[in-house]
Amino acid sequence: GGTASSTSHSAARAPAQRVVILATTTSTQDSGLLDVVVPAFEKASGYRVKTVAVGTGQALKMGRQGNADVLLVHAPASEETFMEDGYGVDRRIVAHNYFYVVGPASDPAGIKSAGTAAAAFRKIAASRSTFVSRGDGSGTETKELAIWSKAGTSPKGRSWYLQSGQGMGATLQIASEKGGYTLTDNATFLTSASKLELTSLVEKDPFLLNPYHVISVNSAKWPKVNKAGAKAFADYITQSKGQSLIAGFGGDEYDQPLFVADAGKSETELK
Amino acid sequence: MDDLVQITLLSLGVSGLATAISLLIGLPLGTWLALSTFRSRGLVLSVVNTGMALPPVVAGLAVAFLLWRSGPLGDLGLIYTPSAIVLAEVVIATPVILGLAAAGIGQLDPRLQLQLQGLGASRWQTIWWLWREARLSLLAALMAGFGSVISEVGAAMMVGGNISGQTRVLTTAIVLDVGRGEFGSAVALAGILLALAFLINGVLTWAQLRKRQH
Amino acid sequence: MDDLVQITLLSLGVSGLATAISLLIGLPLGTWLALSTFRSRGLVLSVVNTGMALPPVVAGLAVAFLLWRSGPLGDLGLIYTPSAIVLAEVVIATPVILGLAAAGIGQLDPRLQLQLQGLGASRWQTIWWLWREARLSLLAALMAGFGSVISEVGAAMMVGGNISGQTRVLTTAIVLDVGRGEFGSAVALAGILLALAFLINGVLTWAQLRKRQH
Amino acid sequence: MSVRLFSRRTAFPVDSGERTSALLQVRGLVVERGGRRVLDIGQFSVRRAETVAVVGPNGAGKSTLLLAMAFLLRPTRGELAFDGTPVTPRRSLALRRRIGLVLADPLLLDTTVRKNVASGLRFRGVRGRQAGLRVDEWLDRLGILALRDRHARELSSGEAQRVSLARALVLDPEVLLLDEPFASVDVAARAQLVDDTERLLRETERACLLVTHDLDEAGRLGSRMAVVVNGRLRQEGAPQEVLAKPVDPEVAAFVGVETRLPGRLLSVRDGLGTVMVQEHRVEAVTSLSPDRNVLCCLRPEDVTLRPLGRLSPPSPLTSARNRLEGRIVNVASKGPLVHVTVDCGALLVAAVTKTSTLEMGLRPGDRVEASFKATALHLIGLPG
Amino acid sequence: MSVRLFSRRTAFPVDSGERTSALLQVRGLVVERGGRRVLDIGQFSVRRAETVAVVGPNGAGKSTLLLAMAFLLRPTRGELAFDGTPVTPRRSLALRRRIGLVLADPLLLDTTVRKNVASGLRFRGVRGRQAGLRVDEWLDRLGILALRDRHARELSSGEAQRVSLARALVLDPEVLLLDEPFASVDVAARAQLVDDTERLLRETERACLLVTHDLDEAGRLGSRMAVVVNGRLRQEGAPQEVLAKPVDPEVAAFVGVETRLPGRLLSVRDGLGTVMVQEHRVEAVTSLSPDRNVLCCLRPEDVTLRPLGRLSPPSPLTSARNRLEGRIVNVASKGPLVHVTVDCGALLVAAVTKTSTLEMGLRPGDRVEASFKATALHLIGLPG
Ligand SMILES: Nc1ncnc2c1ncn2[C@@H]1O[C@H](COP(=O)(O)OP(=O)(O)OP(=O)(O)O)[C@@H](O)[C@H]1O
Ligand SMILES: Nc1ncnc2c1ncn2[C@@H]1O[C@H](COP(=O)(O)OP(=O)(O)OP(=O)(O)O)[C@@H](O)[C@H]1O
Ligand SMILES: [Mg+2]
Ligand SMILES: [Mg+2]
Repeated sequence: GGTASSTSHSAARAPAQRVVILATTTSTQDSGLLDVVVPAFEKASGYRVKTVAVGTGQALKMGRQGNADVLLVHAPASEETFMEDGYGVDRRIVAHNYFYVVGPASDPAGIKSAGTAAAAFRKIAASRSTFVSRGDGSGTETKELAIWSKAGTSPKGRSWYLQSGQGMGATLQIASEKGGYTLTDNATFLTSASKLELTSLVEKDPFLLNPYHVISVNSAKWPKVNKAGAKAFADYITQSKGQSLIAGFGGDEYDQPLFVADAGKSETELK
Repeated sequence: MDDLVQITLLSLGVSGLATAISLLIGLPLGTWLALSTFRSRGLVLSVVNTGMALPPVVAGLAVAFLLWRSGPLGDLGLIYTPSAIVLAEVVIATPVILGLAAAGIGQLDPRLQLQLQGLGASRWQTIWWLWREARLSLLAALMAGFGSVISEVGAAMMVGGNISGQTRVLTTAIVLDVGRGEFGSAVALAGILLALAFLINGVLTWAQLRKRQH
Repeated sequence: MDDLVQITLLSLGVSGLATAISLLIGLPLGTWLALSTFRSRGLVLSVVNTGMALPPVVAGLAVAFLLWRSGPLGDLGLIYTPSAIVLAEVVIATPVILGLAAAGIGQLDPRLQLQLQGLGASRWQTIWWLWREARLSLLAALMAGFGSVISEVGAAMMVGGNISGQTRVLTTAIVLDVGRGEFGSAVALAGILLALAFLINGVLTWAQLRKRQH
Repeated sequence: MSVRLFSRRTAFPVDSGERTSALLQVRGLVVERGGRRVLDIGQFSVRRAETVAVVGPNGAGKSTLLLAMAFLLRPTRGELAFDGTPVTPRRSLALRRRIGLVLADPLLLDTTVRKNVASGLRFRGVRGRQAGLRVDEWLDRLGILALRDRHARELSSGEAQRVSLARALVLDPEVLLLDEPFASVDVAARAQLVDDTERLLRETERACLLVTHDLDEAGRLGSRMAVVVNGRLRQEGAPQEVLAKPVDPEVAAFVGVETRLPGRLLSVRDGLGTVMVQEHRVEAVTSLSPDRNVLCCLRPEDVTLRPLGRLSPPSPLTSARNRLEGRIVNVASKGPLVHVTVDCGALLVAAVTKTSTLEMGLRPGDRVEASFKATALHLIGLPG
Repeated sequence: MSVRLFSRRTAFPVDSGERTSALLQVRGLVVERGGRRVLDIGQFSVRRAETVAVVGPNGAGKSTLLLAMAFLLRPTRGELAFDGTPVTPRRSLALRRRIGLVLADPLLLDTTVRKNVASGLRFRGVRGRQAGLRVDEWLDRLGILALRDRHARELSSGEAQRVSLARALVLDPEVLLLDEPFASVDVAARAQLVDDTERLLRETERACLLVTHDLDEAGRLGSRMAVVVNGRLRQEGAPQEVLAKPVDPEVAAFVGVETRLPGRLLSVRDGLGTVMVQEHRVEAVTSLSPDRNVLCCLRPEDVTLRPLGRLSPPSPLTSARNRLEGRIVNVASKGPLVHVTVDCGALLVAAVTKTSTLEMGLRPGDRVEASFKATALHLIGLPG
C-alpha cells in the first residue's frame, strides 16, 4: 500500500524525492518531541520523514556517509568539525534546553551549594562519590567532558567514575540505582524523574546550555541526498509553525517546557 | 490503539516473512547437510552453528552497509523499510533453522532414506517424508527461528530505524519505551508479543501432537 | 587491548555460565517433557517454545525489576554486576535448550527406553544413554542456547549496565561502537565474538562427529 | 526381614509349593496398549532351571507378556512376583538387574559392538578388564568377535541380532527373556546357537522365557510350551504334549496339526474311543466321554503311507492301528519332508521323507493306505 | 532411440540370449561399506518370471546385494542393467519404480498402517479410491485389514513385517526384492504366505529376488538358488542341485550337508567313482577325474538306517547302493525328524522320521546299517 499511495502523493504535491531521512539523537526521540514535530511536518509538506534515532556519533557518521539527509543533534563541538570537514551545510539553531547535574537527594558530595557545574564536579571528585558517565560519545558526554576539563580534573579510570555506554534513560537508571551523580539533559530527566531516586542539584549554569541544531547534509558531496527535503525540514522546524510546536512541547505535563525555541538566535545570544 | 494493531501486525508480518524465507533456505540446506557425507561437513556445520551466535546488531550492521545509500544496494531505497528488517532477520534466523534442521534430520535412521527410495520415492518425495519423520525437531527448529527474529531488536533498529508508523515493531517499541522509562507500557507490549508467540506455538504444537499420539 | 581481553573473557564467562546453568535446568526438564505423556504436555511445550520468543530486553527488564533496589532482591546488590547478566541470560537460554532438547529426545524410538531399562539401566543411566543417542540434537540445542546468549544485548545492557571495565561484554561494546558510529571497531568486535563462537562450535562439532562416523 | 516376608505373603499369596520354584510369576495380568486390551492372563510362571517357550500367532501378545515380565510395561491390572517378591516400582530396578532381555528388534546403542555388549555390565557397575574379558568371551561364542570394534550401525541384521543376544547373555542373568532371538541368524549359526543355548541353560540351571515362531526351536529349548492366542494363555505343557494334544481347534491349527476332521465319538472302552469320521470308523485313545462331537487331530508325521495296487504285501498287523485307503490329491515339499494329502473321504495329510516319496513313487492320483496309531489320534471335544 | 540402444550396447555388452530374458543384471559388482569390501560379484542376474533365492551366512552380503540391485547403494565398481537398460543415476528413479522392495527391518513410516501401504502408490502418483481399494485388498490378503487405521508404531513385529510386505506387493512391481520377508511372521501365516507368494509370482510371472535364511522356503519359492559367502557368489543353480551338489566345502556346510568326509577318489568308470573314506570303499556318481582328494558330501535325508543284530532280514539289493555298518553315537531331534549320528569309522548323519525312530527303537549304542545311493553321494574336488 505504501508505494501506491506514495506515487499518488508525489503526483499531487510533486516533491521530486519524497523521503527525507532524519538522523537524530535518542534524546529527541526519547523525550517524545519528534512524535509531535515530524507528523506535523509531513502533513504540511508532503514529505515522508524517516526518523532514525541513534547515538550522536552514529548520526554524524550517517551524515558523513550521505546516509541521511538532515541531522538534528546537540553536540556543538562535533557538529563544528562536521561542518568544517564540509559534510554539512546550513546549520541552524533550533532550540535549547539545559543540562542538569543530578544526584541522590542525600547529596553526599554536597554539590547543591556549588553553584556551577565545574565546582560541583570538583566536589564529586574530591569526595570520590560515584559518578555515572554516558561514555557513549553523545553530546551529553561531550558536554560532561568539557565540564571535567573546566574543573581541572580527569576522572577517566577512577573507580568511582562509571561509564555506562548507554543512552540517557539507562544512565539515569544506573545513577539512581548506584546512588551516584550524573549529567543529564533536562528533557530526559523530567520525563523519567518519577521513576528515579534522583534530584536535580545543579542547573541554570550558563555553561550547561544544551543547544540543538539542524544540519543539512552537503548534497555537493553526496548527490543522492534529498537537498530539497532537507531544506524543507530545516525550514519547518526553524520557522513559526515548528517553533511553536517545540515551545509548547511538554508544557502541560511538566512544570516547565522541555525545550526553548531559539530559531534565528545566534550562539552568543543564548548565553 | 490503532498504532498498537499496526505495530503488532507489522511485527508478525516481518517476522513471519523472515521466518518463512529462512525456512525456505535453511530447511533444504540443512537437509542436504544432514544427508551428505562430504569431507568438510564438520566445518560447514560449525560455521552454521556459529551463525546462531551472530548478534542481531551485527546482522543489522551488515545489512545496513548493503542498503545504505552509500552501499552497493543503496539505490533500491530499501533501508528503513520493513523489507530491510526482513532481510536482516533472514540473516539471523537462517543459521538457526539450518543448524537445528540438520541436527533433527541427522538423527533419523539412515536406512529410512533407503527404504523411501526403495518404495519409489523421488528425491523430493524422499526429502518430504524425511521431514515428516523429523517433524518434531523441525517444528522446534521453526519455533526457535521464529523466536529468534520476533524477539530481536538490534537489526530491526539498525536497518528499520524504528520509524513510527513505518518500521516500528513490537521489540523496537519495547526498547523505546524502556529508554523512555515507560516500563509499564514496555511490559504490556512484551505481553502482546509473547501472547502472539504463544498462539503460533500453540497452533503448531497442537498440529504436531495431533499427528503423533503415543 | 587489555580492555578487549577483559571484555572477551567476561563475555565468554558470563555466556558460558549462563548456558551451563540453562543446560542444567533445560536438559532434565526437556527430557522429562519428552518422555512423559501427561495430558497438558502440549500446553507446557507451547509455553516453553513461547519462551524462545522472549525478547532479551524483556528478560532483562524482568530481572531488573527483581534486582533493582526497589525490587524484592534489591538488597543483594546484584544489579549491574555480571551475576545479573548471567541470571537474565539463563532466563533467555533455558527455554531454547529445554524446547530443543525435548524435541530431540522426543524423536528417539520409544522402544529404546525399554531396551535400556531391560538391560538393567537405572533411571539415570537410561536418561544418560538417551542423551547419548540424541546427542546430535542436544548439541545443536546447546549451541542454539549458547548462541542466543552470547549474541544477545538487551538483557546485558539492561541488568548489566554496560559499565566499562565491569559489565561491558562484547555485544554491548559492539552496540556502543555502533552508536558512536565506529562501525569498524564494531565489526572487529563482532569478528572476535564470532571467532569465539566458531571455536566452541568447532570443538563440539568435532567431538560429535568423531563419535559418529558414518 | 520377617516383616517383609509377612507383607509379601499378604500382598501375593503364593502357594508354598510354587514359592520355592517359581522365579517369575504373574497373576491376573491385564495389559492395555494403545487403548486396547492386548493381554489377559490368569496365572503364568517361569520356574527355576526351566525354559518356557511361548508361541502364538502374530499380535497374540507374546512380546507384551515378555515386556510385562521384565517389569517394563505397567500392567493395567495384575500382580508380578520375582523370586517370591512382589514387584513394585521401587524394587523393579533391582529385580530387573537379575534379568537378561533380548527384544525382537536388536535396538543397538549408537556406539561400538563392544560397548553395546558391555552396556548391561556397566549399568551394574562391572567395568574394567574383567568385564572386557567377559564381553570378548561372549562375542567369541556368538561368532562376532571380529566385529567388536565396529560401530553398531554397520552391521548386517544377523550380526546385529547376535550382538543383542551377547548383550543379554554376558550378564549371566537368573532369568533370560528372549523375544525371537534367532530370527535373523543364519541356518548354520542358528543350529549351533540353539544347541549352545540349550546346553548353557541346562548347565547353569537358568530360567528362560523364549518367544519364538519356530516350533522346532520351542520344542528343543522349551521344557514347557505356552500357547498364547489373542492375549490369552490357551495351553501350557510339555512341548510334545502341546504339539500332540492341543486343547482347542485354534491351538491345533497353530501347532501344525494339519489334519483336523470333525467327527462323532461313538463309544469309549478302556480309554479307547471309536470315532465316526464321515463314513470311516477310527480308534483313538481318549479320556472324553462318548456321544459327543469331537475334532480329530492328527499330525502329518504320525501318518504313514503305503502304496496300494502294485502287488503290495498285506501290511503287518499292529495293535490299535487305524488304516484308511484313499487317493493322493496333493504332494508338497516341506523342507526335508514331503506333505502328502490323501483323500480317504476325509482329507488326511501325511509327512513322508523325500527318499521314501521317491522310492514309493508317490504321485497325485495314486492309491495309498494311510495308517496311524490310535495314540496318535487326538480328540478335542466340541460343543454338541 | 536407436542411438541409445547403440550406446547401451557399448556400455553393457550383454549377449543376445540373455538380453531378452535378464530383467535385472549385474556385472563386476564391487561394493564397499564402511571402508570394507563386502561384495564382489562377477555376474548375476534375475530373469523374467524367475525367483532367485539368495542364501548365505550372516554378513555374507545378501542384503547389500539386494540394496545394490535396487540401485540404492552406489557400487564402488560394476554395471547394473534393468531390462537391458544400463542403470544410471538419472534413470535410477524410473527403474526403481518398477521394483518392489522389502527390507529386513520393516522401517515403517510414522503414520497409519494404511498410509504406509499406500506410500509407494502415492510416490507413483496413484491416489484416490482406486488406490484405497488396492491397499485394502492387500491388507486383507496379508491378514492385517483390521489394523489399517492403527499407527505404525503400535504394531507387533509380525504385524509390522506384514505391513512392510503389503507395502511392496500392492505396487505389483515387475521385480520383487525381498529381504527375509517372513522372518517375524508366525508359522501358520508364514506357510500361507509362502504358498500365496509362490502362486502370485507364478501367476503374474513376476521376477523376484528373495533373501532368506530358510532353505526350505528358498527351495520352495526359488526357481534358482544363489549362495553368497563372504561377499562372493559361490554357487548358483536349481535349489535341489545346490542342496545336493554344493561346489565347495563351505557351501556344503551351509546348505545343511551334515556328513562331509574327506576321502580319495581312486577310480572312475562310466561316471561311477570309487572313493576310499578311511577304511571304507564307497561309490559315487561323479564327473571328477580319479586320483585326487575329495570331500564326500551326504545329506542326512539321503541316508537310510536299518537296525542290525536283531534277526534282520538281508536288505534288498539295489543298484549302486553303499552300505556301511556302524554304531549310533547320537540321536537329536530336528523338528519332525531325528538326526542320528552313526560311527562307521567315519561319522555319518542320517535323518529319520520320529515314527521310524520309535518303531526301529534307535538308541545310542545300537548297531545299524546306513545305506545311501551312489547318486546321493556328492564329491567335491579338494586340492591334492
Ligand atoms: N506399542 C504398541 N502400542 C499399541 N499397541 C501395540 C503396541 N505394540 C503392540 N501392540 C498391539 O498389542 C498386541 C500384542 O502385541 P505383541 O507385540 O505382544 O504381539 P506378539 O505376540 O509379540 O506378536 P508378533 O509375533 O507379531 O511379535 C497386538 O495386537 C499389537 O497390535
Ligand atoms: N551400514 C553398513 N556400514 C558398513 N558395513 C555394513 C553396513 N551394513 C552391513 N555392513 C557389513 O557388510 C557386510 C554384508 O552385510 P549384509 O547386510 O549385506 O549381510 P547379509 O548377508 O544381509 O547378512 P544377514 O544375514 O545378517 O542379514 C557385513 O560384513 C556387514 O558387517
Ligand atoms: Mg512380538
Ligand atoms: Mg541381511
